Amino acid sequence: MALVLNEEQQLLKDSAKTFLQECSPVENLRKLRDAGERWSTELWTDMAEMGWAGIVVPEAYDGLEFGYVGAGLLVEECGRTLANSPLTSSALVCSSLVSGLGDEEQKQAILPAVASGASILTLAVNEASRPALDATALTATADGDGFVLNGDKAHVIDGMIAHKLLVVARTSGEAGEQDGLSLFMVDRESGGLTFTAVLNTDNHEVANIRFDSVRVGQDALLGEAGNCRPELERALDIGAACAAAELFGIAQESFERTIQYLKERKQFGVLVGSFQALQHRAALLFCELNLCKSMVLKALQAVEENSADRSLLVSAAKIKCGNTAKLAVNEAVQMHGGIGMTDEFDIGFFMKRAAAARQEYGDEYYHSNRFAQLRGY
Amino acid sequence: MALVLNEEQQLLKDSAKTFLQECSPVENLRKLRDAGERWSTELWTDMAEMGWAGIVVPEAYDGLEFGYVGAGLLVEECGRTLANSPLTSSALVCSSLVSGLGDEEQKQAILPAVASGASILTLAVNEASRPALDATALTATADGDGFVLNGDKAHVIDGMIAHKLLVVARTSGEAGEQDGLSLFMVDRESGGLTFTAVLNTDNHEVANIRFDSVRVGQDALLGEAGNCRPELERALDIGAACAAAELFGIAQESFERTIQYLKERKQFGVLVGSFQALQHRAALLFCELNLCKSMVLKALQAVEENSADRSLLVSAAKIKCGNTAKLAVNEAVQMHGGIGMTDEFDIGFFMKRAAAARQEYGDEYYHSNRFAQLRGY
Amino acid sequence: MANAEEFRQQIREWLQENCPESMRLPIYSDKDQCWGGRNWVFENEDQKLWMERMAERGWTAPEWPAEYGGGGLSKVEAKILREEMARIKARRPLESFGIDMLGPALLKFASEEQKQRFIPEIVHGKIRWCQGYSEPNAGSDLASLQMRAEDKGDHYLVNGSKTWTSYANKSDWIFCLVRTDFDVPKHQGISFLLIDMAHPGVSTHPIQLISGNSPFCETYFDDVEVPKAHLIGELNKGWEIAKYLLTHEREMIGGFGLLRAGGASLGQTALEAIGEREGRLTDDGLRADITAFEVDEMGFALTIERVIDEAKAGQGTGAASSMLKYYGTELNKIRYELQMSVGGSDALAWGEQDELTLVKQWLRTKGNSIEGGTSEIQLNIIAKRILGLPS
Amino acid sequence: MANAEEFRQQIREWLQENCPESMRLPIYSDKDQCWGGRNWVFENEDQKLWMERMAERGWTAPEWPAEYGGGGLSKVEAKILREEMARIKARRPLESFGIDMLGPALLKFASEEQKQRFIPEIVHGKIRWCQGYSEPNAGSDLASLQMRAEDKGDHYLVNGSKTWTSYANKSDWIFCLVRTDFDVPKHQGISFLLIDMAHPGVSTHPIQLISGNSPFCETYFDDVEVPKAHLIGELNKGWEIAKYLLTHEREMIGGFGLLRAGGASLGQTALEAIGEREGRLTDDGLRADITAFEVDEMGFALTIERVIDEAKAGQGTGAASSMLKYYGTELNKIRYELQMSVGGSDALAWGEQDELTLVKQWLRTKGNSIEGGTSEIQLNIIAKRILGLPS
Repeated sequence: MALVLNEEQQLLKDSAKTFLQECSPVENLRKLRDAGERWSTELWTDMAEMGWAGIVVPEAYDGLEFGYVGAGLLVEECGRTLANSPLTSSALVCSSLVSGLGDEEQKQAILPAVASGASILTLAVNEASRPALDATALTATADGDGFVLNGDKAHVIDGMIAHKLLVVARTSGEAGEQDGLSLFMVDRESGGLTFTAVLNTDNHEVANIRFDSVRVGQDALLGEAGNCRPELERALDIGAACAAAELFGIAQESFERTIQYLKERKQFGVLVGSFQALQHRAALLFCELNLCKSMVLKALQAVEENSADRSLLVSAAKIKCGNTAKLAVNEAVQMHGGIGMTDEFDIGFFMKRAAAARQEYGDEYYHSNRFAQLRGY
Repeated sequence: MALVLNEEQQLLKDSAKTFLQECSPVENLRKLRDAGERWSTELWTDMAEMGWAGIVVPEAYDGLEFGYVGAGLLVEECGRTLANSPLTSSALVCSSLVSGLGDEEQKQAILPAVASGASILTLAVNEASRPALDATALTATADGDGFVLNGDKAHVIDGMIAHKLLVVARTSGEAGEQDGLSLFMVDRESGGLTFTAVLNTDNHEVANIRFDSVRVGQDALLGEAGNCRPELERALDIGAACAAAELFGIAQESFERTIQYLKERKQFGVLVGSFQALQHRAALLFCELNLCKSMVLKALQAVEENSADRSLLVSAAKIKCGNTAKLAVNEAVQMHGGIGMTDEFDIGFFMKRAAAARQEYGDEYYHSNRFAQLRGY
Repeated sequence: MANAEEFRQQIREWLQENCPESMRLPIYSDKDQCWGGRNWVFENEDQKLWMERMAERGWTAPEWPAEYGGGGLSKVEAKILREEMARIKARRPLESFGIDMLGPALLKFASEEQKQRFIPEIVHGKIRWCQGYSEPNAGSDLASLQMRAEDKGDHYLVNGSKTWTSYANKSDWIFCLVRTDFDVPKHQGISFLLIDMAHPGVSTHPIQLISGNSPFCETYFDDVEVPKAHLIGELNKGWEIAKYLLTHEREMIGGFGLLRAGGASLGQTALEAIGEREGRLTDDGLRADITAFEVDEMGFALTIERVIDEAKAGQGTGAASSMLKYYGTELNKIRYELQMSVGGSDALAWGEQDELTLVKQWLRTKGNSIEGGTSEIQLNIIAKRILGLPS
Repeated sequence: MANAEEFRQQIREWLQENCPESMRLPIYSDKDQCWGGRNWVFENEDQKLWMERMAERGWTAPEWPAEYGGGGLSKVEAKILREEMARIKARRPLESFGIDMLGPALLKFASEEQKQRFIPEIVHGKIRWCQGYSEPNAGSDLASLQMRAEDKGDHYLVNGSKTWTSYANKSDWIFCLVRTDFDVPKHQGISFLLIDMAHPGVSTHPIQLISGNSPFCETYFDDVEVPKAHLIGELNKGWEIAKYLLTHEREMIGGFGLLRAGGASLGQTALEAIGEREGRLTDDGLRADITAFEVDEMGFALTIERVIDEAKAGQGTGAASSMLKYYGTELNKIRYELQMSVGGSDALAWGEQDELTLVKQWLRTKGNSIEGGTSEIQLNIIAKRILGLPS
């Protein structure tokens, strides 16, 4: 695939940008926060109406089947305006799991509701502060015609608003072993579930979830027992590629706002943007953003094609976009000076969301290690 | 100890500077190289006459007993003019080993000759491209009233000019084990030794040495068999601290020459030094050099006092000075522009010597790993 | 140094007796730090006791002359006191811009009468001071300040506003730079004035930071009458005092992260949080980055030590302040970036209103390289004044 | 793309038949690269054969029009040719500044007669070209050049000197920027001239580099008479051609490291040199640094790919050249720093006179960010022209 957007993708990106800047500018995040709210159901409804919730869902299940490159463009634009929605968690990560692992009945039951935005799903996978699939300790024990789940999940993205959880559970083996993981769909109203909300710095709320003898039927199992790993890894790569796209959006927006500020702000009688030391730092950041752009697009294409080097490309994109977003928001605050440190000014919101998005689906250290392993060293 | 030089140390440093700038300016290195020579015996004779060869040797063995802080200052000044001599290898590293491990008879036999500069010693320890004491494979097998040595040593500093080698050999255990290392003094004329010279980028010559059933007497053993490790590690720390001091000298000199150039050179009608981007890079380097200064002094004091955190402080100094010298010579060439790339201009010599000194006694990666281990992580 | 050892022993015993156990615990929230002043409400009896006991001996300002209530200690003695306090992890008895900033300037520039009046109140935490330097829209270009003080015979009439005034809403007095002459080059018409914030016409408005705290304010002055006796130093020579104070402030901010560092190394913390394999931190990249940081941290601590030792030995170059400010604040930002990485997803939690969570501290460090002269300004100073590079 | 696949198959077969085995081995020394020209002595028969076979098809310059001897391939076809050559590790048949630099400028700015005369000689490696831009004491400030060409009716009389003329001592012709008008702003009085170095009055003097090689010369012009037919483009409009050419040169230098990269990854090389523990490179820090490099390397390669694809799709911003030059050369320097670290003490060996040891290559990379416009100049261009930051 050529590393350019086709016409439809470009159109989608442009319309998403227009929509988000109008309907979900950064000041909406401020309003939500000041009101003690975490997300906007209205926004999600609007997104769903435009088909975003079903952008990768097959047409047979009422989706747009537009593909992951287009989906990534939406997430990138959400990064620019810091719009919070379950787009990545439900519409992209979870829908891919249901598409990939579910049987026809399950797909019919779930996917149209996901594609319409009516049903929000999320993946409950992490159990500690950093991802480690092998370390999964939550167990699903066969019991009669179903399973009983026991254990804990942590940092579940959108865990407080999801209607259903896709839960990674151990059906065999011990924590630390690679094999034995299965995926279950659990309704949030099931008995034995306890949700604890954690408010993060980016005004997103994640959930720590306790599973205390949670009973599910046989039909809750997606795919064969012990066999979810390939699809799960693909879904996590989708999540990481989308997080990279979001970070790229955050980095671009922080950068552009900073450049604008440098062109307007005077100090010592001259425009701050005329200082060569700042110019060179801005130019370096421009180069890094150019690399991000290529890497995000390539990673999304790899996800779409499910190519052999998918994980390598996704890790590379997540690393580069994480590091670049970190640099961009740090430079943004530093170059804005005192005003950049005030809550009144928006740039701090980008710094906060970047910190969270860097952690989501594995931080730069996690992916660097994976990158080296995939390269065989 | 306060982190300042005392009056005698300052005097020594000043006189060393004057001497080296007069008798061994950088152009001498060029002359040696162009003549196919590696070092100057005249310079060594002069150094020895000033007592440098015996600067850490006890007075009882005709040394100055001036200490390692003073010794480090000499090495630092040698770094500034790129003066090549066996000062570190023979007068500092090896003399400390003989002082620390030798019995009275051995000390009487060796130290005065080392202190006078007449006898040059060197340590043959590495067997591969990076230091790894445990990996020592060269064996010394007891045989009659002596030992027989078999194996290879690589990258022996001053190995082509040393009269005697201090050889780290395995008297028990297997390559890879921590215990079982002993130290032998071997005359360069001994039968079974083959020397291969390797000319390095810095115009220093190192030796690869083959030991083919080299027979030595019982009196060649320094200290008890299998028991040389603490003194050996101390000697290697002395070497690393001195390499740090030399790198600090190289970094300072490269930096000062560059600053001078920036003040004189015009481009686009203005002085190059007025470009803010270069100013900030120069200022950052100035800060790094300030850290180097503190760390080298502290490391030398730790060597002198043999304090508990000696190795930690030495590793820190070697890392910081290695990285700073790398940055300083790179910035020097870059800021000089095209002229900096020409052989005709001296700055390239600093880049070459810095590369070698960074490798000597362990590079930044080696010491970073050691630093983390010593800190327990 | 037999005397020093004796002195250390005395200090140790005195601290053992006089420092309440609860004053040896880590700082959890802002309230755990005692700032004193007219309106201070002590968190508990121990906090009050600890401050008063230390102030009585002058040890809230150990090196200040005893005649003004200070401890009268030598540099060596003061260092011993610091070390012994660190040893038992004693909290600082009194946080104070009066001690850290204003006091040194008063000792150098104020009249005898002014010293007698203002310094003992600082030592005893009676008056809480804040600093009025920056102004809205002036940013780093301090000398372009516009707040004016007009000579009205027996008093100055002050009008204008200051921004980034730390804790102005909780302070009793403010020390200010004001313009007293508009007809000369900007550095030359500035004076240094002390203003009682209880005066009519002074008002404050807190600025909320991205870290959720509001340590800074905007402070407004509307026809405030200030007695002439509150001018420090000569009229129109305030810039000299400002420079002197900025140097002090820079060193303080630069060294700040370091002072708080004490205790477990970052590597140790990471090991506990992340785990090990054969004694090594499992995450290779993090291990390497932490090592690089710890080496710099050590080098920076040693450099502070060396600068102090050189000053003692009369070898000070006076060039250190910008370097320490720049390097110390950048290093502190790196420390918190690494701590965030060590914490992983856990580190993102915002916490309760007053809770000093890691993420808030991390966000707060971003201001280190802006306040007290930006990193860019420090690098300019090094390049121009120390290295002598051309304009 | 059935045609493309067919084309690929044809290429593959042709290369299989026509590329000698020895021309598929890595480059060990300078002589292994064929530069052509009047004085070229082929290293061996294979080298000659390979160059001639490729030149005959125009594939030394695949995308140039067939009417001037070029390959006449489309971008897609040329890419396939490159890929197939890379697949069998075929050496480039002809290294040539004529192809990489002059040719594109001739195609754009030269008269039909000039194209007919000069381009086929380039394609066939008959004439070796060098570049005369920089002058002593002008450094990066290219437009301040002083070499003059005076109008003498039927010819120009050229006097002056050039520096950093790559391989001038081995070249047949030089393309030069010369000043033809001294009375206008410096960018406006410059012309672009071709000069036969066999002319009386041209002399060269090699400059030895820190890497031991002498790829550059100083070149002197002493009353050299140059026919007016050798002026390219309009008189006094040479700066436009120079800019066009510099852009080309930047992209070439920026991508250079990458082109040579192919084959084993740095991490793989390190693993073999240093060893592993549980499948991981034993040196943690090196592993982390190599990973960071490989990520950047991948990102840079993808960016070149994207820039090409965008250009094909007509989306090119034209802003890429400075970015690629800057990033590519800095990346190449990092690559060699890491290779030196991987090599350890072994990497320090200087080697024989003509031996292309690692340390010499490493030293040579330091010039990458100086030649063809320094990194600082590229950053200036990005900041001012692309980002629009003020002067």
